[in-house]
Amino acid sequence: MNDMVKMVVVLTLLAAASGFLLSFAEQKTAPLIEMQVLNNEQWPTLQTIFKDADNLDTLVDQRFKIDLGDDENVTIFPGVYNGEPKAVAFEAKSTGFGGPLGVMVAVNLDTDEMVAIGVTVSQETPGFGSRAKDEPDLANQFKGLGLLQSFSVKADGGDIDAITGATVTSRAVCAAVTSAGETYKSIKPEILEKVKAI
Amino acid sequence: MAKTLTQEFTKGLWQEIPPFRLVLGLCPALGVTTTVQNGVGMGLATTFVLVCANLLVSVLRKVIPAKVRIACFIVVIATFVTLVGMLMQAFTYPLYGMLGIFIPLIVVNCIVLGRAEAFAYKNPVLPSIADGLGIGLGFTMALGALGAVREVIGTGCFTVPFGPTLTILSADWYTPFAFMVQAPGAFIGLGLMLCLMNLVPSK
Amino acid sequence: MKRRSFLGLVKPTLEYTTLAALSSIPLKKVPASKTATFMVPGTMEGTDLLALKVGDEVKAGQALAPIADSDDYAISTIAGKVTALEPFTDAHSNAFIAVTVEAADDQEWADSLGSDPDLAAVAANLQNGPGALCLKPVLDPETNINTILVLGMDQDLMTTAVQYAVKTRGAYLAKGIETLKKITGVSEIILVVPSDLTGNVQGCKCTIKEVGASYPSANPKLVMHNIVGKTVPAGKTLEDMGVLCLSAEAVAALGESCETGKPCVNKIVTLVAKDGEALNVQVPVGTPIQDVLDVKRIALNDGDRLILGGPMTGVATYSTSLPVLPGTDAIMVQDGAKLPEIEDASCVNCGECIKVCPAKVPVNMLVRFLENQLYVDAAEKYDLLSCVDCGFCSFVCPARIPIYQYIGLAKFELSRMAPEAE
Amino acid sequence: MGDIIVLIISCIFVNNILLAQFLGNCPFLGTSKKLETALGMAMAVIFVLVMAGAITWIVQYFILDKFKLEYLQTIAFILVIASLVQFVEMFLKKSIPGLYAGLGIFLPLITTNCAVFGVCIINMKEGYGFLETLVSSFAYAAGFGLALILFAGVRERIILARVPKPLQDTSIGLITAGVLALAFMGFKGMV
Amino acid sequence: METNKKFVVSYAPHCHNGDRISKKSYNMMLAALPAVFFGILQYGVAALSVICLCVSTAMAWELLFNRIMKQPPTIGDGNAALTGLILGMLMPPVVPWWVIFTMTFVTILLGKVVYGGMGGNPFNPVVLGYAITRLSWGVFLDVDASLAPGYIFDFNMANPIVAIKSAVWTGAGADAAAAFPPQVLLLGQHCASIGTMFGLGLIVGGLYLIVRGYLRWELCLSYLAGVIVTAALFSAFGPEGKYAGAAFHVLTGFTLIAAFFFMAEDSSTPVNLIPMLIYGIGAGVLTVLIRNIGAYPDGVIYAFLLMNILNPLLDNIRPKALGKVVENE
Repeated sequence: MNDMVKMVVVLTLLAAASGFLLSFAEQKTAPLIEMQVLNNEQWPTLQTIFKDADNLDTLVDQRFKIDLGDDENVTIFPGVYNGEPKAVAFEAKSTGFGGPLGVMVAVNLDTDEMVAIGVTVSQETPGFGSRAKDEPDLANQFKGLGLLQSFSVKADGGDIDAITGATVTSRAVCAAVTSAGETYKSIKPEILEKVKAI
Repeated sequence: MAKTLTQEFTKGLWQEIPPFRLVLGLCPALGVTTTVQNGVGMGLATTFVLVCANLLVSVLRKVIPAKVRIACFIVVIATFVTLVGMLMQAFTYPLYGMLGIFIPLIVVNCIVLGRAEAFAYKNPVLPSIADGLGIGLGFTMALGALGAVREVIGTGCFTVPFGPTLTILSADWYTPFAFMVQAPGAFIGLGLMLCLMNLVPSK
Repeated sequence: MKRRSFLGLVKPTLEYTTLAALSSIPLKKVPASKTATFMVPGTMEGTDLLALKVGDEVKAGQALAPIADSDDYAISTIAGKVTALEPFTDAHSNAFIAVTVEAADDQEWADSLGSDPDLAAVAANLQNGPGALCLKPVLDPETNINTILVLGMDQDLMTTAVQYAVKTRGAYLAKGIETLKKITGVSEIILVVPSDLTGNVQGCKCTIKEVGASYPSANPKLVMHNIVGKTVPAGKTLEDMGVLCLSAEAVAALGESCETGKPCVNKIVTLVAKDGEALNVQVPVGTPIQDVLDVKRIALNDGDRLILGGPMTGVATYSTSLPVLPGTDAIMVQDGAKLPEIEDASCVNCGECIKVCPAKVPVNMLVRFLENQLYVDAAEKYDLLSCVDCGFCSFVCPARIPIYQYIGLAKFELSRMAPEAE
Repeated sequence: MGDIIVLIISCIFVNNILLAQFLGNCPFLGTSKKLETALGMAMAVIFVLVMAGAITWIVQYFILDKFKLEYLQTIAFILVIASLVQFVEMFLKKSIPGLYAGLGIFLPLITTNCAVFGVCIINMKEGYGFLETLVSSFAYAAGFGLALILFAGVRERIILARVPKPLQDTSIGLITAGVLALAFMGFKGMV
Repeated sequence: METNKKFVVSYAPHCHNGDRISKKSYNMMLAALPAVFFGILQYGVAALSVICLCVSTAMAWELLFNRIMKQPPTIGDGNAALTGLILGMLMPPVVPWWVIFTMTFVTILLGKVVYGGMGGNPFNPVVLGYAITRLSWGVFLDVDASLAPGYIFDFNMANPIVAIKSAVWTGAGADAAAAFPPQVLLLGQHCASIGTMFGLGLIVGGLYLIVRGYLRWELCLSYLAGVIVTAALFSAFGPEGKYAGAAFHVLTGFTLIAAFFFMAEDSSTPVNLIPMLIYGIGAGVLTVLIRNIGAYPDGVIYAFLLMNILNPLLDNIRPKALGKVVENE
């Protein structure tokens, strides 16, 4: 019986200590991690797609979140052109060849046309799918197209030229942009409201 | 029988170097060694967990009842794995991104649990740390070596851990043998390295 | 020998040599030799007192039993004086005592058999006669023999000795079968002969069946399976099923012995020369092989091969002074320059052996296990014991693996292991 | 329904847990020398993984997410799996001794089988619903079992071949596993 | 019992049908000649040098490994040369020398040597070596890319199997296949690798092998049947005009060389009837599946690797041996 008590006590104490340690660590690292994510995943892309924006240096700080329901939310980065918050960028995800693939879509709030897109996270096969991130051919095709439609590669009957040898990745990008359009449609009023504050 | 601290430390670097001599920890060895940096990073993360877990298990070895020791080990290991995951996210985020699921998977790495059970639970603190450090660094070396072979042959480049990527084999005359950085290349590369290690005597 | 045919689409076959094809071959009689040697099972080690000594006088037809209190003996086919007693080990590691008898001028016969012998007398006198008539299982109360299978067909290629006996000694065969029925009390006797000899055995009062002409359909286990319709379980013998298998030549010898009252000692042997030309000779059991070879003036050189038995299952031997044994159906010599070589290659999995194996043994897998000395696994999983020892797999193997030798070794090792396990 | 089938094919073949994601290699090499052990391990993994998938899903969505404890995922999951294995072992021993005789020796190995833990994490990462989690757990485990059994078949034969000494055992096992991974790449793009 | 002569004492049987491994190798090379000759005629001296380099380097590597492992040379059995020749047949007319060097090295090392030489290999060495090389240096093994500089023919210069792949995605596979009628494919009036251009030559060679018994008809026919039936099902029940028909699939890509030459590799193929049929049909089905819905233009290589893996399990399906005791447990 004594053994039993000891076992329970030791395990409980260990688990409690572990819980405390981890919650402490979590509190300390959470803000650091958020900044890391921003800096590593979204910032490089934001830099390219908003390279002409006035607020390039401050747009990360100007970001805001919009609730999508179901505990999901999306972070919106506003881009200011000529003093006006004309465009916003946000990220949409889909699945590519080797895992998740994120696409940052910048959209003009007046015309609903895409300003630019850029691939954020990609674990695609080196040399094939990863070209989606490095080579601008695919992303450039979206420039100026209206966001509120669905996209697909030519092989599937759409208008987008796939990257040679990386059809799956190209499709994933199309899917991500299409889903970005759907998100955009549902949250546009909120975005407009929020950007007014800037 | 009693070994010096140095012996406890150095045995992990050659005689019992995982995964070559101790065939354990194959998953990370296969999964993350597409570059040297990934291999070394994974190895260091494992070393951190190994040393901390060995330390704590050794300190608590008289308190932990034998019947629930495995559960206790797992709690200890899982705590440090979570911790190392958080630290890596906070400070070396790109590396964390590359290693992905393999960081939480350190918790089921047989090397860590194996050392806790086979060594730390039976030995005093200092030898346990030496053992953990030795095995961990040996694992790091092995992963780094495998990463180097795969990266150099497969891409022609060499990523200095936490440093720049150097081009070893120039694209002018070398077309990378991309097979090596793909999944099958991992298995075959490790298999052939294991064969080479078998040709070298362990002592 | 038959080469691989151009058409490899169909399963390769080997045809038995039949007498029909060789009808012109006359039977040559080998004169009685000066010395004869008889093999008695047993070892001389640890036996100080041999019941037989050098210098003992023996009569023709007398039992030679060198070890006292033993059932093992051989029947001397000549009268004379024992000149040597030597240990001998055969290719299957069985120990024998070789008893050499020098012929006396006067060939006196022991009075042993009589015209109306009983089972014990026949068993005692004919087991070393031509064809080795072994009736021990009938005497053994533990085996319940209910069928006797008389094989009127040679089991190996190029051999026609048994067929010759069936063809020329049909009357003795009929008499032998009748005697067998009487002395053993077994009513079910099946005589198996090739199709061209069915006419020669019409006088036999038993079931007569035809055997196919392609090798190895005369193998006893295959005869049981294909002709009698009973399958011998793997690892069991015909005796375990209550079937006694006898050579037709032995049964004919029994018939002759009953007629003459003294044991028949003359064996028919097919002699195959280097060029493949064959002839049947009649020779007393125990005669040195050299005497038989002299009939055709066959000269052997270094590196040649001397085989007791046929080309598929015969045993290569090293000396021409060895005797003709009761079971020696053929003596074959091969030119050393033309021997097919054996290689230490690993199985290439071509499947030729699978095509030809009459017992459907997965030879391709079996040989891998045997090569790794995993005999128990080989027997349990890969049907080692189903093998009927025909040697066909080795004959067709393009990698030239000595499969038949592997199998023989494996069976030997297993039989050695079995008592240890108990 | 179509999605489910795609998910199954993806988990078994295209993203095979062993050959494409490198998880569970220690038991893969350890229990593949004989076909019978491979079968036992495959069954044990399927059995445990489906249960672990379901329970970790519940733990994730009803405990961790609810109380904002996502950072305890690793520790929670491994404890769930370890105690599940213990529980299954005791339950089988008492209630279904026949099954226990077959799976018993493999159950303790499963705690440190990273395929089990990995699949649970992947399920959460992909954000699968409960049904999808069940299907994906089963399919991943089936993929593990399939690869293991196929590999064991090949390996039984390799053991009999004249493999050069330094390559024997694990080394040739890894090389052969590499060819398996290569072959499974043939399924790429099928979903 | 003495004799002064020394006879050869060996185990039975004392005769042999004279067959040997090298005979099969040389017969297979003979059977490959029509297709190879035609390829060299079409593509010229470049193709000849590719073939020669493949054969010679394969033999050289084998010899080198024999030396390293201190074994007697095994190139005499012709298997290395045959492996090299078949690899050469899969090559486009122009391939850099170092690709061939590496490819034959990988083929001999991973295909044969690590498994202890011929017979031990669970995978078809040619298929394995080609798959690894294709994965790394696919562009050098691509017929279209290889033909682009310097070759001009008066027929359709696209590699059919590649041309149809992109057409299938747009739903026009059948139309694309119509550009390559069977007679064109049979008579080598299309672009393909050196040894797979001349369909008729491969068929003639294959029939020779079947007649000689060096290739099991069960394997060959079941494979072709698998391809034909699957392709026919796809074109019949798939979207209208999306998938090419059976004849196209049989006569393009590596189908024919696989049916007649890959299948004749013994070590990786089954030996019993039912396993042979399953093996062939399985490989055929997978071939067309990968071509029609997979990521690669030609599925033959992966289909064979996958079936090689299945082979040891298939081989357990076998007829009951004589007198085998079935335990009732």
